[in-house]
Amino acid sequence: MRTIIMSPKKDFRISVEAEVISPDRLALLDIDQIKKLAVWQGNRQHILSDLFTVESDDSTATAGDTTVRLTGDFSKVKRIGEGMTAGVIEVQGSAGMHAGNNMSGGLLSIAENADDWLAREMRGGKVVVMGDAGNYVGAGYRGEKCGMRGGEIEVSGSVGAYLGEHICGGSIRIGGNAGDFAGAANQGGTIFIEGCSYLPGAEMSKGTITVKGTAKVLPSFQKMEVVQIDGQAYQKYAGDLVDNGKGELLVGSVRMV
Amino acid sequence: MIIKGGIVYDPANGIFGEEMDLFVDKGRMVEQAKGEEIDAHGLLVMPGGVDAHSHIAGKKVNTGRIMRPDDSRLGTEPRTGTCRPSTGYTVPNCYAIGYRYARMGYTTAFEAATPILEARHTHEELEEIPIIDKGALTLFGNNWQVMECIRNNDMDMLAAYMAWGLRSARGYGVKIVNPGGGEAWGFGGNVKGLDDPVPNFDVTPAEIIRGLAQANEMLRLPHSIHLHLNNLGKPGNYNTAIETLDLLKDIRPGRMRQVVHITHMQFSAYGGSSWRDFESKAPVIADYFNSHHHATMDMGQLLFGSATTMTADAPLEYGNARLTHNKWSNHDIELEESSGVVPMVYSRKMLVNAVQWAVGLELALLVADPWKILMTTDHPNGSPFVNYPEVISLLISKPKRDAEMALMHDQVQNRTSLSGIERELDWTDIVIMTRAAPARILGLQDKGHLGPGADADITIYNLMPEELDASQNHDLVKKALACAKYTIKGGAVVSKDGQILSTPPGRTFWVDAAVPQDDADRLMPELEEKFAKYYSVQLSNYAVQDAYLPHAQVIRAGLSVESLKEVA
Amino acid sequence: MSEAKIIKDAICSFCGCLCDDINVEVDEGRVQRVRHACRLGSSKILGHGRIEHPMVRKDGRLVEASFQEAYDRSAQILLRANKPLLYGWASTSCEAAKKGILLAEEVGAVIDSTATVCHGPSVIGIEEKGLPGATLGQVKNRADTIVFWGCNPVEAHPRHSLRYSSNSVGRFTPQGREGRKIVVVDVRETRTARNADKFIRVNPGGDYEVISALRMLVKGKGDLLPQEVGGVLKADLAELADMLKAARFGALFFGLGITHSRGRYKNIDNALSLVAELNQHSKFVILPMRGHYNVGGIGQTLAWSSGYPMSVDLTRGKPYFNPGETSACDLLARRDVDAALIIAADAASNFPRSTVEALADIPVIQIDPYENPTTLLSDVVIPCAIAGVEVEGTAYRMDGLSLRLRKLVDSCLPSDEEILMGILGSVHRQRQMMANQGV
Amino acid sequence: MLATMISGRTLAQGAECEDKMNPDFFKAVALCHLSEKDFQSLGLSEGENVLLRNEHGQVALRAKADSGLPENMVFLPMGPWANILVGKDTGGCGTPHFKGVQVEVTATDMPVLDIRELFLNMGV
Repeated sequence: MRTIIMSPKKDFRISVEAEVISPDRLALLDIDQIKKLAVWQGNRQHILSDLFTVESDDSTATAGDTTVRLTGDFSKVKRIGEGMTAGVIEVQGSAGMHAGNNMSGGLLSIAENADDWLAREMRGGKVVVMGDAGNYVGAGYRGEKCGMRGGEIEVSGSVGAYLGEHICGGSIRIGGNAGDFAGAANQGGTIFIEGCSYLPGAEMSKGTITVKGTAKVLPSFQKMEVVQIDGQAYQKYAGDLVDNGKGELLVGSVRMV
Repeated sequence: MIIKGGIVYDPANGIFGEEMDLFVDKGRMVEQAKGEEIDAHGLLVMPGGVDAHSHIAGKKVNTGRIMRPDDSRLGTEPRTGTCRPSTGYTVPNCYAIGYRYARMGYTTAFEAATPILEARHTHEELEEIPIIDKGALTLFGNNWQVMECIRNNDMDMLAAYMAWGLRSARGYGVKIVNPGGGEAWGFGGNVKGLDDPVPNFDVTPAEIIRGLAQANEMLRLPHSIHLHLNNLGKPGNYNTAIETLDLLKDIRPGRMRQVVHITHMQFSAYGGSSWRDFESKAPVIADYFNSHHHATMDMGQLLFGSATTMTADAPLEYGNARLTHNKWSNHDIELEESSGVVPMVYSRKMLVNAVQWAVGLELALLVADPWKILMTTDHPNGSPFVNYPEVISLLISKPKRDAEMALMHDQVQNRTSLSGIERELDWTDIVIMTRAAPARILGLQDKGHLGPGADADITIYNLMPEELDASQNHDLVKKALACAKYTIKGGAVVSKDGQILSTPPGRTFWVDAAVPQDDADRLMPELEEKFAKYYSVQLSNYAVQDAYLPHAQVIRAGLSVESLKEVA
Repeated sequence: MSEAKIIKDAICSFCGCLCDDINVEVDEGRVQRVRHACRLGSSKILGHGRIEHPMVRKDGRLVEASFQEAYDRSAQILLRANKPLLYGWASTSCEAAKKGILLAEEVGAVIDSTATVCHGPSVIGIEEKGLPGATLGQVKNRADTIVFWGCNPVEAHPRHSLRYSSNSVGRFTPQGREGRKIVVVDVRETRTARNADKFIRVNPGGDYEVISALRMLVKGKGDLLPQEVGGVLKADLAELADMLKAARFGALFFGLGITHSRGRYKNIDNALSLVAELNQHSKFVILPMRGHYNVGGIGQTLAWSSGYPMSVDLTRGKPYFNPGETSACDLLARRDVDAALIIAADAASNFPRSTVEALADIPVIQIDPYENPTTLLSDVVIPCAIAGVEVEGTAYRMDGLSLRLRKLVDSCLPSDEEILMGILGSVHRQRQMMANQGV
Repeated sequence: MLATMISGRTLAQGAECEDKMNPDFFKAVALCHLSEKDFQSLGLSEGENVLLRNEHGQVALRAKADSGLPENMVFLPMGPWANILVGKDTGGCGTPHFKGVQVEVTATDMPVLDIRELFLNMGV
């Protein structure tokens, strides 16, 4: 096992792009090589050690045997864990945009909040956020037909709009509320929202969205039977019928506005 | 400049793989010259590539970019000291188009379809494409003025209008797309065949095609009509192709060339009555071309993977969008055309796509004379142009084709003749199909060959044609063709081993055809009325201004030009 | 006395209609009369108070400076910045936009247009679904059914109706307004709504649901709908759906009423699908009502240059696009930008207050003919000649058609393009000096 | 009263929008349109002001009755006054909510700030 610990040397006003912060990119490098990796702040390219302190023993390891621990404020550091396939990233505070973007394996855990585009186009592995997350959790890039395809996302708090937009597979669990259009264009993913949402499942064709709290449901969903899950009654809907969708929307408490 | 010791293929001048030196001076090929020496000993040397049909500029290309950020993010390269940034795969930005053609050894490419009304936009983009020379074909097949002239059987006025339209559009040649269908699409319809009248205009597609072909030859334009057939993309459409070809066989060419160029023939060589019994009719089409001499074609090869379909055949695109449940852009152009854009993924596993893949190859391998068929992918409809090396490696290697077919649906064997075709094209064939023939078919006298006076557009590939078994080493061929050792454009090295060294602006060719003054005088009142009543812009704001073509190359044609080569 | 000159078929550079039939009388180097233009266009062509000379901020005050001084100061600001924003571009020519994109590449900037605060959501919607559209003349010649959704052309595009839509007369529409059905969908009864055959009032933020309901009706699934959707009675929606399906040629024009409201790009996305599906029954097109006269042109120019039509981040040398991240308001809201060049737009007036406060905290360069609130926040102010009045150039109409703007009168001020070239020149010189000094 | 605020183009705003430091722009834009019923129920008469307030800020504007508006909806010509009430959140897609903003509306004696006053004390 190898543990690499990083911490910002200062407060970043301009956001930093650091896709190199990933077990795949770091595990096989010695500490000097790690320090020399390129990161960007705006239009300035820096070496990692200009912006971050780095601690680690020098023994290289496989990505799967590597933990990257990020201490301090990483809320303005983007693309942490981009494309990671194995290993662990522990963000002890908050993480900036695009954390876990395109990851296919390993574990990304964020102790506080995650910014927009968390686990965008994720293919596998697991992402855990103890606080809130922003818009487009598990979504696809602009214009893509497919968002998250596999893996698991768990957010304890609330998330913004467009949760799991274009999700094709995998599962998402939100402990709080989800913003507008959760699970839009769902094509086979599973989304569970403990709290409330607004117009979930728009244009979904497959998959399941469960909203335990209240939800404003689109008129293009057909009301089905009431089902019992874990002792709670859910109103079941089929939709989105604008696209002949065969998705399943379960709502604990329907708001008739 | 002297290019020493290359194995030169210049079939237009009867040179088929001879070791020789080439000389360049002031951007042109000459008999003797001094200066920089490029060592090409044993390497494959040929004229710069000429792409006669590629969607590289204008409204629908840009629509493709705007609706596909998912594509633009592919192939991204940062700005360098020499290059602007590159983006995109099927819909690359302007800079990437220039650099990627140049890297591949291409030095000329023609935009395939521009409505007159939106030609200004096309030229803005063409001017932004670095390095390569360009031109744009102008759409006439659904134009109200054209249809009215044909309905009134006024060929002189039709010729006058075409000359005016080309001048207004700064266009190079006459493009016809699904004639009549674009007008019918104005109310959501289409035409079903050559004799199906165009609603409200009392002409048929057959009359439009014949009329434009005749007027094209009256004007003695450098290029023939360039035709995207009716019923394109539909099972059973090979009949429409043959009927259309027959319709034109008695037309006398105004120059020593074909009277019709059928574009992306692959999409029009289908048998069957539905997608269920869909099959190749490439052998029938090839037979026709082998026994007739008034027509040429380009392949429109389809390759597996991502594409963006874009065409003035708007009803076809609507059908594509419904079929694939994909995003759909449509753009109707008042009084002139319609068009559409739909992203597409072609898959080996889809029988229809696999048959389409085979049809393009069958056409290229079954047409005996390589001067009659150009290698294209109808970029980006069949595949982006960066995949030309893949097409060529399929054409030169039977083993490669067999290996590919082994991955496909069994039915491809039964529905196409490809597995039975032994022919492997040689370098002469390839150079003709990618250089000499496109230049001749377009009527570009200084392109596609290396004779004295020709543009010094030269490609040197890192291949030893005398030592290499191309069929067996198709991977090597593909790799070498993707990245020329040297691309020389207008006498300057623009790309070396894939690195862009300089980015001179390319020229834009357009055709100015003279017509008798009284025909032009009869035309103008009709146009003035059209602008007063129907167009949403003023006549005085319509034509492309010279400011948009700072590197224009005008080619003169028309009824009063005497210096042209006459056809006996 | 000089002879008054009439310039015919001039192009109005105010709104996205880009009317090209304006006659302008010029005498003594000034525009004296404007014919055919609407109040918006006339007001612009006749002219207002101008910024007369460049200014740079010294000791907290804007003081007069030379153009060169202004260029040098601008270049210095841009070169020092780690993440400069070049914003605006909607009211200038494509020729200026091309130089702006080059400048953005040179200094490693984010370049964004006013589209992000108007039809940006439309662009994102189009990325989801594509845009089934047409040139405006196609609508004029063919449309028998026109819907204005969340737009108010009577006030925002005053000549739209006569030239291109409701009241226009064309080949297959000889009766003009009489032969057409006009529908307005809005949250309030606008002046456009008062001239319509049918006005449908939706609840604010109710557009998405209403469009979904219409899609259901068009598909023949109306019986599943509730009696009221988004504040609209089902019977009204059913009547509307029948009208749309029965159109010979229908056109849906949409405006900021749906891009600025809850649902944002999803509203557009849904409307695009509705129109695509209507083509199963009738011919139908959809067009955004673009506001500024060349907001379309910066989008086109950026798209062919960088692959993306707005919000392009060039800080890392390769274009990156993601509205919500690389868009002007978000960069300011996150304070993820450290200098701004505002050209042909007034961000201080048109952005939310707290983002304007962020703008006030960074160095700002303004290029504009007119003084406006952005001037008050700027460190460098460079006055320019007005594109389309004093400078020729290219603009793209709301339907994507480009026209060449004419020059009507002379100006002693440089064009936007020349100013940007001046700044680029200074960027090159200062960068060379820094290189020489080994910085 | 609680209301939904919509901001947008008006003809007068458009005609003056390139001449913002001119008092005519102020006249055209520093306005709040209310339904006739709301106008009455707030006890307003021509030329009087209303104060609009929400979590983003507050702004005083001259009140104007508008028969096209439903109750509990106010319309403001787009511009710097309206934008005081608009939040910076773009919902992840770049465009702020310029329409559909919840505000509290009361009659007020507070004067309407002119354009320079509006930007006084900002930053520089």
